[in-house]
Amino acid sequence: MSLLAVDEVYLQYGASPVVHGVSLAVAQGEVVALLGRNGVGKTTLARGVVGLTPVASGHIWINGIEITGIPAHEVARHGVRIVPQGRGIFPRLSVDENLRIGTLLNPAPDPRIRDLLHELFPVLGERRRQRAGTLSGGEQQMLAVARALLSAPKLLVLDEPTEGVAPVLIDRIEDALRLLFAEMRMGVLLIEQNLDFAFALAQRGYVMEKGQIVLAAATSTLRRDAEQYLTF
Amino acid sequence: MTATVLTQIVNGLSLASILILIALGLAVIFGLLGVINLAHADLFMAGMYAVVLAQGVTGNFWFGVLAAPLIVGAIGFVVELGVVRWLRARPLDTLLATLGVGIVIREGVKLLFGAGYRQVANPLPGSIAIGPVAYPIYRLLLIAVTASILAGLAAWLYRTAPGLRLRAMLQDRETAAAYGIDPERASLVAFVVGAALAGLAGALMSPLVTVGPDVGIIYLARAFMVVVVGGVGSLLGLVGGGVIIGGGDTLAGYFLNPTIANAAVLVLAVVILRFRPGGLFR
Amino acid sequence: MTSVDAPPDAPPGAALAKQRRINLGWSVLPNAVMLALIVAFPFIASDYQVGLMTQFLTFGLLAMSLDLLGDRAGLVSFGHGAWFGLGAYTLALTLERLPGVGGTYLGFLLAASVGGGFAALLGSQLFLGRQRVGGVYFGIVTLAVAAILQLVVMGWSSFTGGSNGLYGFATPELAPGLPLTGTQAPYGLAATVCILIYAGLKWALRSSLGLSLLAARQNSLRAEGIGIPIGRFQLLVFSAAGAIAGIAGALYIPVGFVSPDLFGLTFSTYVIVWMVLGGRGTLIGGFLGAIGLSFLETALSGSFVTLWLLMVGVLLIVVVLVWPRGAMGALGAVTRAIRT
Amino acid sequence: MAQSSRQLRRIMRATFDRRALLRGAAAAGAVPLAGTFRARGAVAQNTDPIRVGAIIPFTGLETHNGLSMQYGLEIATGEINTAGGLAGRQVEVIMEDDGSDVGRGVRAAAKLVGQDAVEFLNGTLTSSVRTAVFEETRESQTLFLNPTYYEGGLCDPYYFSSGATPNQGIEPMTAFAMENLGKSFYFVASDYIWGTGSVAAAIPAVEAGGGSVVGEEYVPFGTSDFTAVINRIKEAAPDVVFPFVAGQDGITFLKQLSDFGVRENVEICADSIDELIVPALSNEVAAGIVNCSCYYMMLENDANQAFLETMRSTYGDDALIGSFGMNMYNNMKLVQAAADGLDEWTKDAITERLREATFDGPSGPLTTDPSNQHMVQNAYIATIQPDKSFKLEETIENVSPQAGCTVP
Repeated sequence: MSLLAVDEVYLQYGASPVVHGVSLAVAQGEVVALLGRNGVGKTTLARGVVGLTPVASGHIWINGIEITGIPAHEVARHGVRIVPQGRGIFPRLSVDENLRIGTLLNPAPDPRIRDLLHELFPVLGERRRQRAGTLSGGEQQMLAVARALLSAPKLLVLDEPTEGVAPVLIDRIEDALRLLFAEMRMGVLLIEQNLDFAFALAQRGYVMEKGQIVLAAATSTLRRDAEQYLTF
Repeated sequence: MTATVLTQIVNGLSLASILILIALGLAVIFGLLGVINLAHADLFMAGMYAVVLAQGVTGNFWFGVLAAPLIVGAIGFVVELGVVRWLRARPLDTLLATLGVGIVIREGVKLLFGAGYRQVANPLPGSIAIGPVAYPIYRLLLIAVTASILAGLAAWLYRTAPGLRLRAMLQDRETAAAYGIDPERASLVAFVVGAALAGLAGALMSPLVTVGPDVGIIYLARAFMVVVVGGVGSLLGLVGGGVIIGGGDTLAGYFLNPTIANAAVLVLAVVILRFRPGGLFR
Repeated sequence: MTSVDAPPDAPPGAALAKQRRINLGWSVLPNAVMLALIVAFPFIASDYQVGLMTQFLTFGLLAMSLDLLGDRAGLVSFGHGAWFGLGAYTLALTLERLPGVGGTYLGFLLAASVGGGFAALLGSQLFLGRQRVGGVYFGIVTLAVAAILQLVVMGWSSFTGGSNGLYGFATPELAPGLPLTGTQAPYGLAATVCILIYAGLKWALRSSLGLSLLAARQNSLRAEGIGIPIGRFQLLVFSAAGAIAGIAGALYIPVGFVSPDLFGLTFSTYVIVWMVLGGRGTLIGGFLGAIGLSFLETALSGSFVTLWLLMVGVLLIVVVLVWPRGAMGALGAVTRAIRT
Repeated sequence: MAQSSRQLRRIMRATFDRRALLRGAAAAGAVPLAGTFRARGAVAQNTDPIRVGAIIPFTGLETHNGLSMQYGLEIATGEINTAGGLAGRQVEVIMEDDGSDVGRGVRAAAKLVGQDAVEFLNGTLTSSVRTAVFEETRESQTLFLNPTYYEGGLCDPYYFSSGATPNQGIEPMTAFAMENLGKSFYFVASDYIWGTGSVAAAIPAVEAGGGSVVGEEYVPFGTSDFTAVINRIKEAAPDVVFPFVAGQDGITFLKQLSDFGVRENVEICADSIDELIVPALSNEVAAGIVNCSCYYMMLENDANQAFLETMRSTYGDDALIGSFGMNMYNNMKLVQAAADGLDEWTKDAITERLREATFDGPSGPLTTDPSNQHMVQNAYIATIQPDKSFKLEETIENVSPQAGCTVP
């Protein structure tokens, strides 16, 4: 049984349909990439998975429990977290308070994870009293990731974690994520346009086009075949 | 002369604390939910009638002060669930609907209690000497109580998990929801707390003014000025707004005739809004 | 800070924009019925009712101007009654000094200019700055401005008559020998002005300027992006609404007195209630709301008093919640149902 | 409900019933209005009830007076109808709410006169509404009886007032105060016609009696904080504060005077604090206030006892009535006295007889002063006791009204 199972899901943005009958799965401990050009429905699908966009038809399961149609804050209780596009940090809360949001559902985070996060993202410790909005783009991304991981998710949805991040920092984030994914063994759905980044982390992936999955394969295959779908 | 100056300072402080107290509930609901609650004045009035009711049953003013936030908070609960919730992202509609809520509360109180005035006696008559000035005990107490409520509210907002949830929800509803914060519940909590504060303010003000169904209206415009002059969404702004309006009123009231003083403070508020629409303390 | 929120079932002014396409008979019919009713009213109603109707027509015009402001500029004024008061006082003060035909026309002209000019002055401060003052803040500013004007009128009694109001000024005269006394002449004037302003507004809103206004109102961000000066649009609409409110106030003068109550929060609240219950975004909705509710109130308040206000409150909540387009929206739904 | 549907039917009927030009006819000097309709069909309509229009503030600033005025009106109407009505016709009362607002007050008057064709108006409370309605009734020559004490200045052949003029309330009060409380006065008044008019009447009264005025001050409606005023009072150190602050502001003022300890050195006298107001005051605030009024519930006379008994059995033991409510009653009873022995009701006959009407009721003897058509009546000075009861200190009998004008 997979951790996340999406079955024939249709999603709409307002009145216009965006995702048409997508099915995919993520197993525990697996990093799965979701690739595709701008506007093919990746973010809408991610929002659908975490309950922020209502599912028009189809089903979504977490660990065999159907979560279709329940509100986001209850989906969160099933261990699903999202690092949304544009990071979704709370700019007027302090860095520390942002991290505390992560522990609302997991009041006693694993001290090992906590230490690891501090080690990987020392800047968050240095600036803990600062308003999160004053951090740089990359630092905000680190904060968003750290916040999500502190809550010990079973499924982590990462929506374009490299978007707007300086190239030097992208490498650091990539290294940190690899370490954390290995340590925490959760399922990850990684939405990316940065193919190198995605291929470095994911074991397999899906390619979307016009709201549908057009290719599903292991990373090695994707490296070879994805070109035709993913040239920008 | 020093006595006069001292009196004016205490007067200004007293009026500022009263205005802050009255505007608190409005500021909480405006700041946390972005909702202009035009029923605020009538929730405030309902707090006074809660005292009338509790005092009638128990004979004790302080029971009324305890009962008012509970009763008015309960009204807020109903209003949020029944009205405000359905008008999210339609601020002007919320404004209009809460205007209706205010009318219903006011006329409801008239039906229940009659249109006549009610009396609430000063529970702490007498004065305390501050240097050369004797000042009413109850007013001094109000300054202290307002300061404590402010401190309590700040602690709740900035030091507790529910406060954190509220502030997160205020900034980004969706991400907050994705982290397990129920935005509907947080909104409900914010509205009920705002309403309860309005009720508490009414209860505490009841010995100072005339208790009648139309009493709230007098304060509505003033409370708005305090909130927007200081800056919406910040307790510091609220304090600043209260001090500016209250101090301005006391100062103008000392030098000018009351009608002109009244107009002068309103003009000041409009000018501040014109040049700093976000408020002075943001 | 301009808050743009429309009732969810239809974008503002949509009815207007669509109307051109819809078969002509259906859009003309309600207007024709209204016109016929207004013309026929003095022949079927008692003098008392015609006198009352004259006042209510002025209220209707006031509500119409508030609707214009709300629909085309996204602004709700909580002190709109003050502009009505400005118009009424302007005409009364003019007639006090210059009785007769000249004073009448000068007074009406001044009433429109004072209403429009004051709105323009205030609007230039609120809308043209770096940060526009809009949404609820505009509401609060107008609330304060009305309160200030009321204090001025009450305080400056040598000029305005103070809390007493003004009485005994000369009767306005439309032409030598045609004074606005009795009930028929004031009614005729008020009705004519209302019809002309309504027709004029309808025409103006369908012009290219009106359509750009609509575009600006519907998507202020995008409009600003393509260089539509929203602040100037809001200023224009606010000035027009102020001028119309001023004219409405001047038309109130045949009642024979003016009082500072016109600047009060209660009166301004009533204007909002008329507009909302009548139906926002239709111009005619607020107009009919003012007339209908005022008549109902006059008929019922003697016996209901408290219950009447309670009902108004409940109705306000219900309409905003479930029928944001008010009575006109309901009427529209009914006509659509009949047609299909 | 029944009443409202009746009213609706009446409106429907009136819609198709063209009447003579209202104000146009009056302006042209035609026969007075309300009478016209009746007189025309007099023979056939002789048994129709006489309609009386009442203008009462049931909402707005003066809401708290509404019920008291309704009680007085209805009790009088009941008594009149039991006694056979006016000139053989029953009385039907139509009440309108003026919302304490001038525009609505005038509309109410227009409806009562123009649509309901009432024979006379009884009511109005705030001076602004009274003045506006007076302007209307003077033009339409409608009989109008005012129940409220006020600053005076309204005189017209068709206008009568049982409300006290300044010399019937303010002057006895200042005279009593100068004799018993002290000679220096501080006036605080609402910034409108009643407040300013009352102070204007009080100042010469104080000065004529050898007293001094150390301060006068006018506050806008809706004043809720009087600390600045109270400071000035403390600095001026008067013997007596005499407030003319209307509505709830007035009560707030008294509360705050007590809070700030002003009452320790300063006496308060008033002309507007009766049994209707004291429930809004705590015992500490109320005790010791001296007030002059033309009626109190505590007056010990048979008519008053009978009246209170009727009121309590009809409206409950908590029912209260103040001087405005009592004058609504008095106005009706004066009309009854005027109609006594009259075969046929006509406005001019009644008006003529009202000029000589007398009535000895709960508030003592009332006689019309024909020069200004206000009432010669008693003024009662009373002190509020620690338990908020009123103790009668002095009765000044049969004070002639000085309305500041005479009937043309």
